[in-house]
Amino acid sequence: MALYTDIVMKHFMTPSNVGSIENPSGVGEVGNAKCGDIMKIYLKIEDNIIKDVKFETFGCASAIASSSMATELVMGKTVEEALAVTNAQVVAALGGLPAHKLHCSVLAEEAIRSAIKDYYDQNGIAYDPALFPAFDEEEDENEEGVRMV
Amino acid sequence: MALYTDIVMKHFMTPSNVGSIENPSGVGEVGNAKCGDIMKIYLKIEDNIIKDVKFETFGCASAIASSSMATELVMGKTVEEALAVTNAQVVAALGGLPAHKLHCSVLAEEAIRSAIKDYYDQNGIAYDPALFPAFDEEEDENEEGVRMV
Amino acid sequence: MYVYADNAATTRMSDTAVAAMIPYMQEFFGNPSSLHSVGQKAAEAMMNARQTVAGCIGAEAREITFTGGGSEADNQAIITAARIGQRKGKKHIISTAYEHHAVLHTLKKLEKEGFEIELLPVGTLGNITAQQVADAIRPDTCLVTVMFANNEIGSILPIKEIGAVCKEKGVLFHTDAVQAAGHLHIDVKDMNIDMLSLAAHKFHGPKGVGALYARKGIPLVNVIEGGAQERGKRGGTENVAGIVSLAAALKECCDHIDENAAKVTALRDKLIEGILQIPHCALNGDPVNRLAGNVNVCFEGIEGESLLLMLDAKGICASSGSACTSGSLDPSHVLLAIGRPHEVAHGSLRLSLCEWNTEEEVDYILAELPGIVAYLRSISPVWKDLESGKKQFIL
Amino acid sequence: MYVYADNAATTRMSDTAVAAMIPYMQEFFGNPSSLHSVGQKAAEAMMNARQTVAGCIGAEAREITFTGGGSEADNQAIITAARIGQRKGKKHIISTAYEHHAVLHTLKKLEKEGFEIELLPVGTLGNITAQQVADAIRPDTCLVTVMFANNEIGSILPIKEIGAVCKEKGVLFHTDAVQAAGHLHIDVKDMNIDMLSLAAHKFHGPKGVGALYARKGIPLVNVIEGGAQERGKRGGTENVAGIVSLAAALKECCDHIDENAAKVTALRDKLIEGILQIPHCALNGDPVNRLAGNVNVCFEGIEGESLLLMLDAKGICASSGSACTSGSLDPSHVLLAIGRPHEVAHGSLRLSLCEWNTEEEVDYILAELPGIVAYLRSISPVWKDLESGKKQFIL
Ligand SMILES: Cc1ncc(COP(=O)(O)O)c(C=O)c1O
Ligand SMILES: Cc1ncc(COP(=O)(O)O)c(C=O)c1O
Repeated sequence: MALYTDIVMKHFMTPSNVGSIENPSGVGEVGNAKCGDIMKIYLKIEDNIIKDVKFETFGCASAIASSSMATELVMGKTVEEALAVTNAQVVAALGGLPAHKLHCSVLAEEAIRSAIKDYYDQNGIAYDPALFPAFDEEEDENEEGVRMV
Repeated sequence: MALYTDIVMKHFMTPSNVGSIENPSGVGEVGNAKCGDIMKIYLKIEDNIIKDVKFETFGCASAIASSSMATELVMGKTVEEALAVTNAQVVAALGGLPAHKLHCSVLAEEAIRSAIKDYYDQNGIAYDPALFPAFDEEEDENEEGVRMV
Repeated sequence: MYVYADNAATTRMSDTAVAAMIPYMQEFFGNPSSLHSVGQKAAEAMMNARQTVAGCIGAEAREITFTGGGSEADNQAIITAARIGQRKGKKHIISTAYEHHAVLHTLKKLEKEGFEIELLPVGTLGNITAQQVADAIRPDTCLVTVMFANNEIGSILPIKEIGAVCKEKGVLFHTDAVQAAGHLHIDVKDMNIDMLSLAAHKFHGPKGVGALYARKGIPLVNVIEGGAQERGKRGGTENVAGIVSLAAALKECCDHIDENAAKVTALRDKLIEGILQIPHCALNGDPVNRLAGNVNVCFEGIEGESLLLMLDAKGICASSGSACTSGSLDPSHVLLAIGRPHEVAHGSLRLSLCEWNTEEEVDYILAELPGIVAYLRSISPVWKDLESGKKQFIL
Repeated sequence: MYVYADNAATTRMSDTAVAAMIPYMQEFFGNPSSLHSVGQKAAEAMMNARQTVAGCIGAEAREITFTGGGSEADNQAIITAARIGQRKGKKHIISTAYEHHAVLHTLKKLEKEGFEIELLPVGTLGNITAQQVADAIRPDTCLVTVMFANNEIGSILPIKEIGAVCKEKGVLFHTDAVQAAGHLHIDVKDMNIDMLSLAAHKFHGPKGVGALYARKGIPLVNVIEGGAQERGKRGGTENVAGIVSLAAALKECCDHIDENAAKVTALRDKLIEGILQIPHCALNGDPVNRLAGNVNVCFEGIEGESLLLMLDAKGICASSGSACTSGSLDPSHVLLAIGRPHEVAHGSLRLSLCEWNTEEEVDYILAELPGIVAYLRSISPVWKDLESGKKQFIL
């Protein structure tokens, strides 16, 4: 496939951690249907460790693959480690995404952070609000069709 | 051949009446090398009959074929009959010429008329000068590549 | 199983089209402008091809100009009409909101130059009426350009009626017949079409070659300047093999046009009926007045690209919106034009059939598609919200 | 015997080029914009082709735009530079008097728009110097467009030197390399070329497909508006088979470029030497600085078309002036540009060889040509006047 790497296709066709969690420690939902992508992340956190993570995604192959990869990257991590996961890491782990699909990886990062914020809020854990800037859809300045790793 | 009819090609490859006549009754030369066509017609006239006719031509295949066909059309004719031969008859006899080559048939007509005028002049035969208007290169208004019959 | 159902994007070349090309690659490979026999063989082949294409659409050979594709033909037709209009101070152009980008982007360029572009709104079934065109024509209208059939939702436009309106009002009429040629009956004289574009690869011919019909007397403006090819109206050594192949492919399609339409329509209707069994989906466009091969549906709660790629994994080649727009992030302008909201337009699927598709293939699609839709819905937070009543179903 | 000696007009496709096309007709026939695997196979093939073409001329893949031929590439390059210049108030363009019509006619169009076109005069041997270009450049010069090699008389231009001048003066530099690509070494970076055009059919590829190199950062202006193909710079479904074939053909030529040049040069020189035995004829262009395959001579007292058709009857395919100008009545603008008078320019013959020509073929031409020239002279009144001293010989 010229468009997507084999890793992207694998995570799209057979994604990890699909589904939802009953009584989650935190839930994050980002994106909107009008733009064609919505991601929802469920976290189960015990002793500051992400014991389980699930996702539901409405979106293209790279959105689903990014969700899947992001859940793999945070599974078993501490909350702080999970907060440090960036979209660039998601893209790198996927072996690259086409430029016009990079926003999917951003969405995945945002969904994780959003779920952690929800966990903090639910549990009255104090945090620096600067950690969670309002998520704006990032304008993608790259030229169409360019693949970034 | 898409460009020329079989008749044109035959008269080009094996033209009739090529050459010159010693002591001709009349000679006509029209065209100019700058435009890429010169035709010279030699007539042998006896008792007002064209007993022999020869041509020399510098020019393209349709110029050579038009010369050849024009000489065939006037051979054995009376001078008046020869004067009545038109470029349209030459074109028709050739089975058509491409539009941008029609001027070759005009040149052939003119060469014959010019040779007859020379015969009249040489022999002090009176004629209506209106019969021999100054020959101008005719502007060809037809669209390129159209074949007229 | 492997099912190619993306014939509106492009078609597989027919054996006829391939066989037509081959002799012009290594045998009669001459330049048609060359006077020697190898060149004149090529010139002759082009002349015959021109005659064939003209015959297929009721035109004369001299009215056909070969181009590098459907887009180029669209560009040239529109630029030509604009330049003619401009000279007379007429700078109003009428078109529709759901034309192909080859038309819309050319119009956009003219708009920047000061032309006024009026895009007729499209009904929810994807139709345009001749009355709309008649109402829009003004004294300064220099062109009406309305497609013959829409590439995404398959709507067939009332071209003959629009042609009559344009003729009566003395306005040039161009139609983008890229999806129609070889599939619908076309008679440019009877339909009063002044200019018409077509592309070989939509009827089993090669890519990269098209044709522009322009009624005798319309002075075409060059899109490509160069040598005296195509009566000086399109510079560049002619794609002889492609042109001969275009003609052969078009003729073959036109020779079987009714029989193909009947066969493909039956497949299409079976496919539509089967797909509409899936809950919360809807057909886009008119169920009756549509291209024989066109199926276009929206599924609520899922996104088209995922659907497409999962179908591809099952060997089914389909499309979501026009192939040309698939690189874009916006949903199809055609679906938006017929009033589909963004969320639903994202979940569109186009299956476009040809006469080579079979009933077994349709059955296979119908066997695979519902499961894929159900799976994608099962992992979709949007679908969950719809099912739980948190959001309202649109379809 | 049959001898094709019109390779400057177009070439016979190589087996490699044909073999490269075939899989994209009926197997990987998808639209490269389609996301399914049949489409992506095509997209992948195009990506590889782009890489290959880039590699052949020292460019990057993203700097290559595929077009519908050499003329389209020339048009696009020139229009692009003109639009860039226009925005800065720069409307002076430098070119040469003997460019191809794809360039000259595009410049003529710009002239009508108010651009000032300066055509550098060509020396009697058909050469242009970098100094001429340097002297012509002004503060308002927006483009220098000078061909890499001339299609009629085979002159090879000092492109690297001209590139250096343009770079120093900060002026965009385009070169029409349609006759050079695959035949001469090209390195766009080393030669400071900003834009370069090429066409597949001049190096054993198919007709109707070309490429435009444009240095990264040059915002191409569309000649054809449409979909997002070619980064939005050239609308229209891509001619995948043609593009893949172009790349394969170019690579094959470039892989054997020196060996082909050596072989063809030897044939050319033998042919020239033999022809020059005929009295009152002369070589057009530079005997040394010329394309390996190009032979162009003028014969006094005869006309080129007749010569051509008589050669054709003997199985020898040749040309008189450019193939593109052969429909015209005027003699070649190239021959006039190097100072040949009309009468002599009408009597020109171009024989253009490729690596598939043989010494036997050259011998055959040399055996047939003198007799034909003598015959045509024997029936030419002009020749008679020259021989009799009524007119002066020019050659
Ligand atoms: C020097 C030169 N430039 C441009 C062209 C135009 O190329 P095409 O005919 O492929 O458009 C040609 C050949 O025809 C040529 O020889
Ligand atoms: C309706 C319509 N118009 C124009 C085009 C453009 O044709 P091409 O891609 O051959 O340039 C297409 C297809 O791509 C089309 O479907």
